[in-house]
Amino acid sequence: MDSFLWGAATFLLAVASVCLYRAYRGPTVLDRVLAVNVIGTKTMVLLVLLAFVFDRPLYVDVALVYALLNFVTTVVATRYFETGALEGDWQ
Amino acid sequence: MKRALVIALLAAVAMPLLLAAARMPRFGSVEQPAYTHVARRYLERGAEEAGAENIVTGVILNYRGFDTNGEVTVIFTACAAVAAVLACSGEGRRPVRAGTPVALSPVVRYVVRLLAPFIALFAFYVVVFGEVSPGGGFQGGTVFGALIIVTTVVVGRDEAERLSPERPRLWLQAAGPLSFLAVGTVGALLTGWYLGFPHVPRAIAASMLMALEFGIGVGGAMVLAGIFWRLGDEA
Amino acid sequence: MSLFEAIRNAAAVVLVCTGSFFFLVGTLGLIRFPDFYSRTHGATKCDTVGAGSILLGLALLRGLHADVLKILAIISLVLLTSPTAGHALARAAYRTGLRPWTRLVGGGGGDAD
Amino acid sequence: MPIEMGRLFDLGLMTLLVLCALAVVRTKDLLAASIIFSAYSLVMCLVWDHRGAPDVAMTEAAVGAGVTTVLFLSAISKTVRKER
Amino acid sequence: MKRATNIGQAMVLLAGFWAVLAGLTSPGLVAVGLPVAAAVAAWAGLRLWTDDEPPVMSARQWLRFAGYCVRLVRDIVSAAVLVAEKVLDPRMPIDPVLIVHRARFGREVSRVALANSITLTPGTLTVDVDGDRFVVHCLAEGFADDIRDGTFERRIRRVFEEP
Repeated sequence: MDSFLWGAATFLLAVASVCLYRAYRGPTVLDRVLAVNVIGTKTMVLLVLLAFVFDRPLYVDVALVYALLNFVTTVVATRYFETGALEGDWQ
Repeated sequence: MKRALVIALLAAVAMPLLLAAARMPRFGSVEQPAYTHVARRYLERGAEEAGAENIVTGVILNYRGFDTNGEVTVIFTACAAVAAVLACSGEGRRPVRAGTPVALSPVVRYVVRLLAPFIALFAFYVVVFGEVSPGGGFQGGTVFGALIIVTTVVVGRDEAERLSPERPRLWLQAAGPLSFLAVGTVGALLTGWYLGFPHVPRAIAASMLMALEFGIGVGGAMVLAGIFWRLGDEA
Repeated sequence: MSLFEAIRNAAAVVLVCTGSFFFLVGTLGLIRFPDFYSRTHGATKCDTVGAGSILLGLALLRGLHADVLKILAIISLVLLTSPTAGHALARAAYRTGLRPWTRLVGGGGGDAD
Repeated sequence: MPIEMGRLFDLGLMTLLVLCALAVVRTKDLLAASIIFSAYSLVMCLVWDHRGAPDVAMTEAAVGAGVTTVLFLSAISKTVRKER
Repeated sequence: MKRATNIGQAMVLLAGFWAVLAGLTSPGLVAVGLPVAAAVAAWAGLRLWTDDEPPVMSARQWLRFAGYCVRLVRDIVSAAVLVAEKVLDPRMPIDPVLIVHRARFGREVSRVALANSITLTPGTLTVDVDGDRFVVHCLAEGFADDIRDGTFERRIRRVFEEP
């Protein structure tokens, strides 16, 4: 079972690195934020997976921090773009 | 020519470093100095000596209390520096672009208001459980700081001011160093040494650690909020 | 290994595999779709299902244990925040005038590099 | 067998970390760079967790994901966005 | 009266959250958490979850809400499958359109629920909400049918608006 979970974790890492391409290229800033948001969800799942593989239930707390703060960052960032508080046209 | 010189210089610096690295004990080897006596003592006796089950917390706040005292002062200094820099640049600053007033999405506003109390309670949990699980003052304080920031942006500055009241904010920003000072003084009164951890019984050490955790947490959160607000203030 | 355990492990494996598949699909969508709005479609839905499914599989694997509740809390958090984040992003794009890609306009639309 | 898969995971983690760092460095737009940087800190958090330092991982999660990006954004909104 | 209900519900939810976080094994931890949960609940009840804002619902509404969630999960899964079909098809058969839908609700929570449900159901994404006006991005014209004929609206009205 452990090696299956490691395999799943490695697969998620590979997928996350594909997302990174969109974060790097993404024509608009919002594409980048979206890509990083997706990577963040994967990271959160990976943190829970690691907690399982190491059999340390308390590691799940780290994932919970992520689940809360990933959302916070996205909301604050989009608010910055929305109100045009940032200089220049970001598109 | 210049490039060759640079390469030669880099090689000259890199060689001794690589040679030194080659002579170091292998990564993870038991002969490493860090593993011989210090780590063993931490692992074997940390839980009973330091007053915290989580050894990391014990090491950070107890065994290396002075170190952390300095770090906490650095954080406070950062806040002071940001305040000083932003206060100084009066004339030459470009006016902040007003931006078109875009109403906040009701969905975002609703969900943030729904989640805010849970984030607050979670921050408290992270601070309190620093002694048994990953977490502690720094982490909990940062979560709370993030809560203050999102409250400022989404719900409004008024509501955020409730989380970090105007009057005592200046003192709260210094809560980290101040709590160290207070706990250190208590330790000095009890044992004759600043902090004096090795000489106080475990129960008292545990409550001292808890006081430090809360000081660091509150201080960190207020510093983050302070930096964010100062950056966001209109010029 | 009892029959119950075998069934449980199999179910967990199926859930984790499903979740991984949806993560992959969401990422492919992120790469392949022509404009920001359709990418958000892919990312929001597939991520919610992917994360939910994997976490559910892990919770199943753990069985009756206190930290299963924590995992369930994370799942409900994802269910609440993921569509909201997607909406926030799409709204920021809409309010700042990013035009959606359509077949009529062709490749032009909002995907100007 | 589990150890082998763990190794593979480790390798992937390090590769992704380097990729993220390269992406940050190669991006000229400061705004984009600071957003990609938050992806870097996500991976860094995984590295800490994998190496058995959940405390540091949690700090990285709270600071890297939650706060630095926001502070960067608000700092950029005060200055010029393009790197010169 | 209403405030008391607000704070009471917030208290129950937050105490539950604390139990999830800290576990119920040690009474000391419960004792530490409950006063703080009460303080946070007071903040929530008085300042954040006021009026018709967050989850002030009757018991029957909570029940219907549970049923709604089950149905929503089914929709989300079918939505993900649909996106998968579109993505994996090499021809990428999408024809996105923006449509405007109007839905009049009495409570904020209904609007939010409708917006997030639209986002999570097949082929549609809420782009903007402004009063009773919902701007929806559809991957193709056909997906808007469920929204247009008000199926969602009826369900949500049943959960949050009927007593």
